[in-house]
Amino acid sequence: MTVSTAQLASWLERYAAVIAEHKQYLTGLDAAIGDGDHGINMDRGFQAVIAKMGPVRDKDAGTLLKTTGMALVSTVGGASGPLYGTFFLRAGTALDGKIEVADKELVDALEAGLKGVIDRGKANLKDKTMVDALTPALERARARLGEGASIADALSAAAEAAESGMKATIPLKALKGRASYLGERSVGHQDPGATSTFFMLRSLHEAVAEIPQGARTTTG
Amino acid sequence: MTVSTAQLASWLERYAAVIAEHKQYLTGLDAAIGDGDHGINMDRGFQAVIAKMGPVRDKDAGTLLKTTGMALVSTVGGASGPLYGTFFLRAGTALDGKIEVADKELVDALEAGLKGVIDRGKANLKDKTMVDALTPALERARARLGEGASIADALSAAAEAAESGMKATIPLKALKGRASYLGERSVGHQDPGATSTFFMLRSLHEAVAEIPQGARTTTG
Amino acid sequence: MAEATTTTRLKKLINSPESEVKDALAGMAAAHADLLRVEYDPNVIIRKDAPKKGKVGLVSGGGSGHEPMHGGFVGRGMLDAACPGAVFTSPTPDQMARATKAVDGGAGVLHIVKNYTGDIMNFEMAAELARAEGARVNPVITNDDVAVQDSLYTAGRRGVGVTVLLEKIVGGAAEAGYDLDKVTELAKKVNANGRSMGMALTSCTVPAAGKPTFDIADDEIELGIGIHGEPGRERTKMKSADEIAEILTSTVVKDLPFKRGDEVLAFVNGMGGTPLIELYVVYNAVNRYLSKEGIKISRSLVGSYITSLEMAGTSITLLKLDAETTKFWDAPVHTAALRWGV
Amino acid sequence: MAEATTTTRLKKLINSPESEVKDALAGMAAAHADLLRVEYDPNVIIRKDAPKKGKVGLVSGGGSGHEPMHGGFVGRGMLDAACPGAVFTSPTPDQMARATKAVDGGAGVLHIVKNYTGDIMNFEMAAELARAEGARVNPVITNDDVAVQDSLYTAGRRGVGVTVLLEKIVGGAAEAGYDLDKVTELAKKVNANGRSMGMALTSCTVPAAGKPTFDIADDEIELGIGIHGEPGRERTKMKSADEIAEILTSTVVKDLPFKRGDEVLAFVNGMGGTPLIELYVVYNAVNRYLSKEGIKISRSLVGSYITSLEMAGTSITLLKLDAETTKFWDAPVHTAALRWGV
Ligand SMILES: Nc1ncnc2c1ncn2[C@@H]1O[C@H](COP(=O)(O)OP(=O)(O)O)[C@@H](O)[C@H]1O
Ligand SMILES: Nc1ncnc2c1ncn2[C@@H]1O[C@H](COP(=O)(O)OP(=O)(O)O)[C@@H](O)[C@H]1O
Ligand SMILES: [Mg+2]
Ligand SMILES: [Mg+2]
Ligand SMILES: [Mg+2]
Ligand SMILES: [Mg+2]
Repeated sequence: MTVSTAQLASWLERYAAVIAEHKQYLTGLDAAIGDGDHGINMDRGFQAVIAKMGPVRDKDAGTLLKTTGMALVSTVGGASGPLYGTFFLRAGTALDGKIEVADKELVDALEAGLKGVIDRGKANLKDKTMVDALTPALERARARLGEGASIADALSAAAEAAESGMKATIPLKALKGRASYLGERSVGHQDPGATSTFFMLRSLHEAVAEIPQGARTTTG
Repeated sequence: MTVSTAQLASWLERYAAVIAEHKQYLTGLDAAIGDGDHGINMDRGFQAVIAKMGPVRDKDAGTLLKTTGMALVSTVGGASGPLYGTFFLRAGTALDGKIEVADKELVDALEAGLKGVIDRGKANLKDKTMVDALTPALERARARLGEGASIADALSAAAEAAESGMKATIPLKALKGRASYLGERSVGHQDPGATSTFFMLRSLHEAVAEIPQGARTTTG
Repeated sequence: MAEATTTTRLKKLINSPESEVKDALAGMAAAHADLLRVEYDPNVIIRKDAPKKGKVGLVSGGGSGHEPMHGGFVGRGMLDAACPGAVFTSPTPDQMARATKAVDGGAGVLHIVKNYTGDIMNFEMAAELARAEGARVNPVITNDDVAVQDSLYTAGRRGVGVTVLLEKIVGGAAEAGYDLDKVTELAKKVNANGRSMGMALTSCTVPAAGKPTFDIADDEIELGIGIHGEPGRERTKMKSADEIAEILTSTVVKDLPFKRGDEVLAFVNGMGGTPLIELYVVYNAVNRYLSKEGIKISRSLVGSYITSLEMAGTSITLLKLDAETTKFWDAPVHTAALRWGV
Repeated sequence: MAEATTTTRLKKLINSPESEVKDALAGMAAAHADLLRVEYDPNVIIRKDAPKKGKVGLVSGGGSGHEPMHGGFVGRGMLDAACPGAVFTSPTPDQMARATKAVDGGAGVLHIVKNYTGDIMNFEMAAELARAEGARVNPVITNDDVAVQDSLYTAGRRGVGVTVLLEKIVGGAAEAGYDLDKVTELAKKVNANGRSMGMALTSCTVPAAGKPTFDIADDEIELGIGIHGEPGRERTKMKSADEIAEILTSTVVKDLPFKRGDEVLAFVNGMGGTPLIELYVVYNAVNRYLSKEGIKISRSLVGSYITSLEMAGTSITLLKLDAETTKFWDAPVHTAALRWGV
């Protein structure tokens, strides 16, 4: 099976909507251990993505995701701008010229994105960052595909893994980003970036599985 | 009959205590139509008076009141500093060298003080200032003495007249001082300086009538 | 002291309401020993090299709580001495008398007085004392606040933002050798050509009072506020910066009135609790409004120079400039708060 | 927009959270046309006469809401360009890339970066872009906040007050003809010799967020606060100015450590909502503490130069001086916020 550029465009639209919806929630999480702007930053970025998507939505997946990355890099700022920006730039580069994306190619592209995030941010697992949601998610997706699952099922499992990874950041002491300034005081709070990353993977699954929008009852 | 320097010293002490007790009240009145510092100013001034009174309390009435005036002029500031300061300086000058003050001499001295307030502040009756309490008070005192009343009775009448003069400032529109900036908005508020002036005359009566301190149930 | 203590704990960086002014004066003396010296009891901030022989001395003063006004303006090209009163309370005659004596270089002394009954009377008594000692003293009174309705029968308008500009311009002239009469005349001209209006988003707390000077709802602002938190013209609903700037600027413009073609100094002032980013938002609106009106901003000042403790808000002052006032505005100045050309 | 509107109404002189930064930039451009020009999308404040041929270009940047930092420091003897991000959010690579190009006079460009993950990564990406176009770029990172426990495994200490002093000193050196390597070396020395710690009396409200970044009780203060309202070291009961100054200063002194006989620049900074009178009260306490310790204040700076919107509070920065840093601190500077010698 394959994933179409149209489905990826739907992913970005769904994610933008979820971010807008959870702007205050993400910002609240960031206020607890950061500077209270994560939702604002991500929303500013994905509004820009939506604005810039028009001309490229019918182009190849690579162009779509690179355009997304560029929009994020040039509008988000903060830590999440370069990180999410690099994620989409690298994933897009991996999908250059592709209109239809094979299941494994998609997971490989997301993997390339994750590698970009780590190159840029130098985070290790358990540093209490978005990496803690993204890493297990992609491992699960790859594993399920290996077991012969559909890309939709694989991404559903990825979203679940991202959610547990997100929740698993709560007991962690932050070692990267603004939250690390808090030392012990960062323990007991869920990482905002891991949370937005869980939303990102959930939106991807919903877009690929073509679940009617708004069907899901929102968490958070 | 006469009034002794000791009684005048007791006047100042009683007044200082009343001011301290009503500091917030006077300040509150000033906050409504001024800048919220009248009680603070008067308290700062009379604390200084008490501090400076020691050496002169056994001297003549003129020295006592001039010392009071100087202390007020150099510690109060604002509008009330020069006004109350001038009041006591002029009253003191009128009592130069006197240990025992004849009833009429006392009223004349207070009259001289009022004249000083008017020279300095150029206020007319009904401008909504301390003059509106002081003027009727001294008229009543002089009248009662004329009718043969004792100085204690005359000053009791003066205090009553001051209180009505003070209350009569409520409906007035301020034409002098900070309150005048409010124009119509100053109507309906009692003038703080007229209030502190009522307290001053009430304390004078209590000191001369030698009413045990704290006997009175406080108003305001 | 009980409520005083509460006050201190009421979120101010002070030790006690009683010590605030002296502690701040000691801080100024330590931070600016190159510019000024401080005397206590009576409290006076004096230009380090005062008296300047043959130069007209400039003495200003007013309640504390308006920093940097006036102590921050003591130095070359501006004030020779500043007399800080208690917070929001005009200083006492002995302070101005001492300042006058300390800065009198033989050419006479100008008293710069903001039009408040208390300031007027205390400066008057000081002038009487100084003259009794043979000094030549001229007073000049600033009364630029258009929020207050003027009238022969009232205390008249308050002195606000123009005071800062006047101290700079007249300070330049005194430094340049103007004699007392010319300095006085120039000071009157500056006051006559300037107008101001302010507004508050929040109240402020006089430490000794221990609670906010006035109450104001979260969605209300006070237009025409005085620098001591005296209530202003009207209490209205919160508005955008553009709307607020237009109300203040248009009221100021109409009052003088400032006319198409006039060259002005535009001064956007912060009340103490308003950050600079907001003042630039306001300046942007003022600039847009004035260019629409054909009034040219040839000089500007943006910052918190005449404040009301921690009050949030802004005031706008416009001064109509001519060659003389422009020249002395541009003249070198070296004070804690204003410095250029040196 | 709904809550945005509420925010605007939430007592700020702005038109909307979305327009605040651009409105303020337009205000700066109008008020300081003699010093700088402003470009939009990407937003950059550029020294009027940049690029200066043969001079090392100085580019700084960071989130908005810290005014006058950095735009107020653009001008002769300090920065060549400043890149303002959204409020409290580091700017984007395209801004720094544009700034770098605009100020590159052929001698290379120094990027002055405060140590925040976001700032570091965005400046890194900008440097990659600029180098791809053939520019020579050196970064210097400030990390002077002693409130944060440093460690190899964390993001390390935040860059705060020293950034202001570094921009002035290094700006003087660049103006004097230092080459890129010497400028970089001097910048590292300044950072290595400076330490800071701040505290907050109140929170601040990021307009786009619409509510205070943190809650704090009327009788509580946050010690070790970050300039974005990041929680600090500890939450304690309100204290007197002397106590607060001693806690901050002693922590700073012990950290470097500053020693008896050291000459320092003492910088008492306001967080935005704290009036100058309180900063002088704090300076007085700092001065008393340091003289007790035998540390000599040979230069000082008192005012609100690196702020956190309308937050009330203060930060104390000490910089150990030597002949070189003193010389360039004293060198002429002409910017909107700092000016002397010209
Ligand atoms: N070095 C890093 N590597 C990966 N993710 C990081 C790193 N630093 C921060 N993050 C992520 O960024 C999130 C914060 O993003 P945001 O609040 O938008 O930026 P900022 O911290 O600059 O305000 C954190 O919750 C964390 O998940
Ligand atoms: N010109 C004047 N003549 C007489 N009394 C005046 C005059 N101006 C003000 N006052 C009195 O002074 C009082 C205010 O005193 P205070 O608040 O201590 O000074 P300030 O107004 O300078 O803050 C007013 O309530 C009024 O009674
Ligand atoms: Mg954040
Ligand atoms: Mg008053
Ligand atoms: Mg007063
Ligand atoms: Mg941020």
